[in-house]
Amino acid sequence: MAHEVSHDQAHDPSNVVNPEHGEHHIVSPLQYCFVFGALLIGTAITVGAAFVDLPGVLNPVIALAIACTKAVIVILFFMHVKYQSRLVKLTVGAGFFTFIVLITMTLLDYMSRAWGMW
Amino acid sequence: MGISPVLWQFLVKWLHNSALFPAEASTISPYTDALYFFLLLMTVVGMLLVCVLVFTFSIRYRREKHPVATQIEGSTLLEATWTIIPLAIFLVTFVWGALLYFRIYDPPANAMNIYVVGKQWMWKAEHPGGQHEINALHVPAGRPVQLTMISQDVFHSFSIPDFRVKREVIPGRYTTVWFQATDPGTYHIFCTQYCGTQHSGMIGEVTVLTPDDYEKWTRQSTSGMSLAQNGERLFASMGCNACHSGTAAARGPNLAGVYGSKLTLTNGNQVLVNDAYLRDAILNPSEHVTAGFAPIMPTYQGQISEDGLIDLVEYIKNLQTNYRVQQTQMTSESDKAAPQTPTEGTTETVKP
Amino acid sequence: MANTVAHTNPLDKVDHLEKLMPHESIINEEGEHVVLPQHRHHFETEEQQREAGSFGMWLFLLTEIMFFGGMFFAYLLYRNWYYPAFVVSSNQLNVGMGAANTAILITSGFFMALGVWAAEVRKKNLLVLMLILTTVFGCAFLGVKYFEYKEKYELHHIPGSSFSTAMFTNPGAYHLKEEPLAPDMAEKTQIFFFLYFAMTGMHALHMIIGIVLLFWLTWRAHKGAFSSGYVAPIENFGLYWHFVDIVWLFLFPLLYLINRHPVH
Amino acid sequence: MSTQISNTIVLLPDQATAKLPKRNYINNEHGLLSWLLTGDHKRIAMLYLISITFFFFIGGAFAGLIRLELLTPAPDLVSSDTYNKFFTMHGIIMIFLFLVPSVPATLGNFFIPIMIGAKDLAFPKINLLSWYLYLIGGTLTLTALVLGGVDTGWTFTTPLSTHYLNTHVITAASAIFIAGFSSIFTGLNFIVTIHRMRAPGMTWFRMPLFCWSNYAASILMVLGTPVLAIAIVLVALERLVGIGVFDPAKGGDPLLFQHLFWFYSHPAVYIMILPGMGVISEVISTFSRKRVFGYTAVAFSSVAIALFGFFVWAHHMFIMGVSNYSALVFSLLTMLVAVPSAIKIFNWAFTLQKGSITFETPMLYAFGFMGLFTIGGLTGVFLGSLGMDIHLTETYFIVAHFHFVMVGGMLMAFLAGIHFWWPKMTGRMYPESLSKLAAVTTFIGFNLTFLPQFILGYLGMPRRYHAYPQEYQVLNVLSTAGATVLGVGYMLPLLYLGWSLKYGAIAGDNPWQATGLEWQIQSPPLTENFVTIPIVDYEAYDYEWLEKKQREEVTTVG
Ligand code: HEA
Ligand code: HEA
Ligand code: HEC
Ligand code: CUA
Ligand SMILES: [Cu+2]
Repeated sequence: MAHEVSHDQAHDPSNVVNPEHGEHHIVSPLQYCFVFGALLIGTAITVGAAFVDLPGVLNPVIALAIACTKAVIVILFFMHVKYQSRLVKLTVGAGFFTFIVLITMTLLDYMSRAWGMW
Repeated sequence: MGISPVLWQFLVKWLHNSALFPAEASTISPYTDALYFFLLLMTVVGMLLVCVLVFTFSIRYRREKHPVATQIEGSTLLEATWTIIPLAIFLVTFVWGALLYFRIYDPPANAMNIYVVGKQWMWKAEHPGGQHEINALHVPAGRPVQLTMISQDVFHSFSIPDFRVKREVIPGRYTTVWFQATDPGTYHIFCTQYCGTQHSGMIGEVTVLTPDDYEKWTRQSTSGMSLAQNGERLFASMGCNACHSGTAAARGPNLAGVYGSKLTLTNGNQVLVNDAYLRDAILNPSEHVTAGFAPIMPTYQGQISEDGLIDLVEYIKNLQTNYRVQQTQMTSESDKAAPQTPTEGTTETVKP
Repeated sequence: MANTVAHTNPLDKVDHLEKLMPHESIINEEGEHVVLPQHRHHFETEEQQREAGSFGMWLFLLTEIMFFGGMFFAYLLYRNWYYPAFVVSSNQLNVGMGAANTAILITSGFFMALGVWAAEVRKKNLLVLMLILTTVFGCAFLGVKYFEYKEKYELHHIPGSSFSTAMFTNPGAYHLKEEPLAPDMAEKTQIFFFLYFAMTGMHALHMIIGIVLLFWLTWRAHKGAFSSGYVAPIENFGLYWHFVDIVWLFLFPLLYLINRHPVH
Repeated sequence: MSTQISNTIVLLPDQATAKLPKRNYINNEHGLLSWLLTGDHKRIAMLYLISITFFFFIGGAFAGLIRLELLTPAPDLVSSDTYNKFFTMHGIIMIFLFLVPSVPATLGNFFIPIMIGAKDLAFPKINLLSWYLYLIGGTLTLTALVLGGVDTGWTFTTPLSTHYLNTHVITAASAIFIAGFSSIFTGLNFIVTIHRMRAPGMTWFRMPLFCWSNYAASILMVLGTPVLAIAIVLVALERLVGIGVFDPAKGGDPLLFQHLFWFYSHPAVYIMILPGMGVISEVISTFSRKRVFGYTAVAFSSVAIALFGFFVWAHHMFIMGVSNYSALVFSLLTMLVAVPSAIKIFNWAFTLQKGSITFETPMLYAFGFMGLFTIGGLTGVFLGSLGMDIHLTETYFIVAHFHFVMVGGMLMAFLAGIHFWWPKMTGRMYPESLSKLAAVTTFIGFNLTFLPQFILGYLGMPRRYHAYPQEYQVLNVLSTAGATVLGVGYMLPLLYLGWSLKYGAIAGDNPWQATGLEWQIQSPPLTENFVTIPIVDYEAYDYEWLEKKQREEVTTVG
C-alpha cells in the first residue's frame, strides 16, 4: 500500500482529496463597498416601509423580503459563498432547508388545529 | 374483520383467560384488536422471513459447505421487491390506523357528556347531574359516553385499557374521548402520562352499570345541585350577570342559545361556540371579541378553578332563554345563598 | 492548486515522528521552500487544511441556524397568537436605536470583510486597523443595546416578578397613543419581552464571544501571524461575525417593526 | 494456510513468535497527561470507550433498581420520588451519555479516519474538546444525581419540568446541553473528515458502509442537536424567570416544547441506530467473505433515513394534542421512514447468500441485531399507526419497542463492533468461547426481559409506574429475571475484555482477513495511522483484491 502521493495523482480525477474544492477568490474592496451601500439602503427601506400602511399582510412580507435579500447579499459576498465550492453552497442550503422544515411542519400543526374538530 | 366471529371470540377469550390480553369491554375494542392482530401477523411474518433467510443461508453457505464465496453485486429487482412490499404493507397500516383513529376520536352526536378534571394526582369526574366522583367513574353500558377533559396543572392522560381508549388531558384545553361500554363490570383507569411523584397513584376504576343500575346510581349519588345550577350561582356571584343580563341595555351579549351558534368576531372571523370557546371567552375575552361589543369584559384568569369553569360552561350551554339569567339576577340582588366559588387546592387530598 | 506535497522518506518519518510532525515542507508558487508553521501534520496540503477549516466553520454555522431557529419559531407562533400584545410591546422598542444598531452592525461587518481582504493581500497594518474598527463597531452595538436594555429595566419591561403591564392597560397615563389592551392581552406582552430578551440576549452573547475572539485575532495579527498568506482564522472568524450580523438583520424587522403604522 | 477447510476464518500469527508492534499509538507517548491532552483520534476514542462504559454501568445499575422495584406490584422498595428519579437518570444517562456517543465516538472516532485513509480527523483539538464537553456533561449529570436527582423523565415534559418539580432540573438540563455540544462537534468533525480527508482514490462509493452510516448520523447530530439545546435553554429560563412560554395559564403552549424536543429526539433515535447499522454492514460482509449485497442501496438508505428522520417527529405527540391533520401527515411519513430500514435488513440477509459464512462472536451479535431490530422496528410501525398508537402509547409496549431497537439493536451492534475491532484497537484477541457465551446470554436475557413487556403494554400497564395492579406481576417477574441474566451478559465482556488486554492472543494485522483499510495496517496502529497515505484502487469489500494482495505478499516474502 505504501505509495507516495505525487503531483499527478493529486490531480487525478478520481483523487478525492479535494474534489469539491473551489478556487480561492479574493473579492475586491470596491465590491464590498457596493454591498455595504446596498445593505444600508436596505435598512433604510425597511424602516421606511414599516411606517407606511400597506394593505393586508404586505408589511411583514416586505420586511421579511428585505431582510432575506440583505441576508442573501451578506452570505453571497461578505461570506464569499458566491465564489465557494458547490459543497459549501449545498451546506448553506441544507441549513436553511432544515430550518424551513422545522417551521413549516410545526406550523402545520398549529394552523390545522383551527380547521375543525377533526 | 376478516376472521369469523366464532374464531375471533375463541381467540380473544383464550388469550384473555391466559392473562395475555385485555378484556374487550367497549365497542371500539374489536376494531383495535383487529388492527393489532394484523400488525402482529405482519411482525411474525416479517420476523419469520428474516429468520428463514438468515438461517438457511447460514446453514447452506457456512464455510464448511461453501468454502469460497461467490461475489454478487446486488439485484435491482430483488431490492425493488423488498422496497415495495414493505411500503405497501406499511401504507395499508397507515390507512387502517387512520380509520381507527377517527373511529376512536369522533364521538357520536348522541353521546352523553361527563366532565373529567385531572390534577396531580387524581381524577375528578363531574356528571351533568351534579354527581361528583374521585378516581372513579360510573357509566351505563350500551350508551355512548363522551368525556370532556381538562387538566388543572400538568399533562395527564386518561386511559382505560379494556376500552382501548386513551387521551391526553391537557392544561388549558378541553380534549374529548368517547366510548361505549359493552359489559358491566369494573375496569382500570390509568393516568398514563408521567405527571410527577404520584403518577402511579393516579389510578381509578370505571364501573360499568346496566342502564337500570345506572339510573339508580344517579339518583342516589346526586349532591343535590346539578353542574348547571352550580354554574348559575357562580354566574351571579362572579358578577357575570351585571353585563350579561340578557336585557337590551346590557353591556355584554346575550348568552342564551349562544352555545352551538356561529359568532362573528370584530376581526371578521366566524367561530363556532363550543365548550372550548366558552372557556376561552371567560379566561381570555379580548382574544375574540364579539362583533358589536367593546372589549370590556375582564379576564377571569386565576379567579375560577377548572371545576368552576366547567360549571359556568355547563350553565351557559343549557341557557335556552333568558329566563334563568333574570332569575339569577334576582337571587344575586336578594343576596341569599351566595354560593362559594370552588377554588384551587381545596380540601380534597389524595390518599396514597 | 500549485502546492505539491513533497514527503520525506517514509521510513525516516517513522523514526523521527515527533520531530517531523509539526512542520511540513511546502513548495510555494515561486518554487521556494517554505515551512508553514500552521500546517497540521494530518492534512496532506495546506489547501486541504484551509478548505476543511472553512467547511467546518460552515457546519458550525448550520448548528447556529437551528439554534436560533428554535427561538424564531417560538416568536412566529406567539406573534400570531397574541398579535395585539406584540404590536404594542414592539412599539415600545426604540426604532431609532434599533436602526442605528443595524447600521452599526453592518458597518462592523463591512470592516470585517475588508479585514479578510487585507489579510488575503497580506497588508498587515490594514488588517489590524480593520480588526480594530470591527471591534469598535461591535462594542458600539453592545453599548447601544445596553441603553436599550436599561430603558426596558426602568419601564419594568424585563420579564419576571417586577414586570408591569401598566403601560399597556393604561397607555394614556404614559402619554402613549396606543389603544389600551385588555388585561389578559396585556399579560401576553411579557411573552414578547421574554422572546425579545432571549433572542437579542443570545445574539449579544454571540457578539461578546466574537469580540473576545477579535481581541485575540487583533493581537495575533499585530504579531504578524496572518501576514504570510495564512488567513484561515481571519476568514473563519469573518464567517462567524457575518452570521451574527445576519441574525440581527432578521431580529430587527421582526422585533422592532411589527407594526409601526401611524396610529389613526 | 492448510488446505483443509476450517469453520473459522481467524488467521492469527504464530503465537510463539508474535509480538505486538514496537511502536503504536498506545505506547507512543507515556503518562496520563499524554492521554488527557492527546489529539490522536484513536486515543480519544479509547478515552470515550472508557467513559461510556462507566456510564453504561451506572445507567444499568439504575435499570437493575427499576426492575427490582417492579418485581412486586406494591411500591415497596423505594418511594415514588426515588423511583421516578431512577428511570429519569436511567433514561438520561443511557441516551445522552451512553447510546448517542456509543458507536460514533468510540468506533467511529477510531476507524473513520483510518477507513478513508486519513491520518486523523480534520480537527483533532475539537475532537478532544468534544470529549471534555462529554465529561463535563457527565459530571454535571452525576452532580445532579448526587444532589438528589431529577424526576422529569428523560423527555422533560413541560409544564411539569418547568413549574411543578423542585428537583435539579437545571443541573440536568445544562448537562444535556453540554453533552449535546459534544455530539455536535463529533458530527461536525466526521462530516468534514469524510468530505475533505479521503485518501487519493477513495471515492464516495469506495467508502466502507460504516463511514456512510456515520456520515448520515453526523448530519442528524449537526442539524438536530442545536434544537434540543435551545429547547433545554428555554426550559431553564422558564424555570428561572417563569414567563410562561410553556405555561398555558400564562398564554404559553406546552406543546411547543415537545415540538422542539422531538425535532431533535426523533432524529436522535436514528443517531442512535445508524452507526450501529454501519457496524453490521462491516461484520456481515467480513464473516460471509462477500461484498455487501446492493452497496448503493444500503449507502443511500442511510442517507434516506437521515433525511426522512427530520419529518416524523410528531409521531411522539399523536395524542398529546397536535391537530388531527398533522397527526395524519406525520403518521404517513413515519411509514415512509420505516422502509429504508427494511431495505437494509434484507440486503444484509442476502449478503449471506452464496457467502462463506463463519460464526465468530461479532457475527453472533450481528444476527442478534437483525432479529431484534426487526421486531423493534416493526413494533415501531404499530406505534406509527394512528389508531393503534392510542392504545399503545405511554405503555410498556413503547418501553419494549425502544429497548428492542436501542438495546437489541444498537447495543448489540456496539458489542459486535467492539469485538470485531478489539484486535485492531488493542492488538489482542478476546477469548472466543467465553465471548460466544456472553453473546448468547445477552440474547436470551434480552428476550426474557423485553418480550413480556410487549404483552404488558397491550394489557395496558402504563410506563413510569412505580406500582402496578396485581394481575401484571407474573410478566414483570419474568422481565426482572431476564434483566438479571442480561446484567450478567453485560458484565462478562467487561471482565474478559479486560483480561484479554494482558493475556489475549496476539492478533496480528488482519485476523479476520477483512478488506477495510484499517485491516491493512498494523494493530494497534501507529499514531499517524499510515506511514504514507495509501492510494485506494479497490472498492470496499473487495475480497478478491485482498486475496491477490495476500498472495503477492506471500511471494515477496517467500
Ligand atoms: C434506536 C432508536 C429507535 C429507532 C431506530 C426507532 C425506530 C422507529 N420508531 Fe421508535 N422510539 C424510540 C427509539 C427508536 N425508534 C424511543 C426511545 C421511543 C420512546 C421515546 C419516549 O417516549 O421515551 C420511540 C417511540 C416511538 C414512537 C412514539 C410512540 C408514542 O410515544 O406514542 C413511534 C411512533 O410512531 C415510533 C416509531 C418508530 C418507527 C416507525 C421506527 C422505524 O424507523 C423502524 C424501522 C424498522 C423496521 C420497520 C424493521 C425492519 C423491517 C423489516 C425487516 C421488514 C419486515 C417485513 C415485512 C413488513 C414484510 N417510535
Ligand atoms: C440506551 C438506552 C437504554 C438501555 C441500554 C437500557 C437498558 C435497560 N433498560 Fe431502559 N430505558 C431507556 C433506555 C435504555 N435502557 C430509556 C430512554 C427509558 C425511558 C426513561 C423515561 O421513561 O424517562 C428506559 C426505561 C426503562 C424502563 C421503564 C421504566 C418505567 O417506565 O417505569 C425499564 C423497565 O424495565 C427499563 C429497563 C431496562 C433494562 C432491564 C435494561 C438492561 O438492558 C440493562 C442491563 C444492564 C445492566 C443490568 C447493567 C449491569 C450492571 C451491573 C450488573 C451493576 C450491578 C449493580 C446494581 C444492580 C446495583 N428501562
Ligand atoms: C364588564 C362586563 C362583563 C362582565 C362582568 C362579564 N362579561 Fe362576558 N362579555 C362581555 C362583553 C362586552 C362581551 C362581548 C365581547 C367579547 O367577546 O369580549 C362578553 C362575552 C362573553 C362571552 C362570549 C359569548 C358571546 O356571545 O360573545 C361569554 C361566554 C361570556 N362573556 C361569559 C361571561 C361570564 C361567564 C362572566 C362571568 C364570570 C362574564 N362573561 C362577565 C362583558 C362582560
Ligand atoms: Cu397524572 Cu400521570
Ligand atoms: Cu420517533
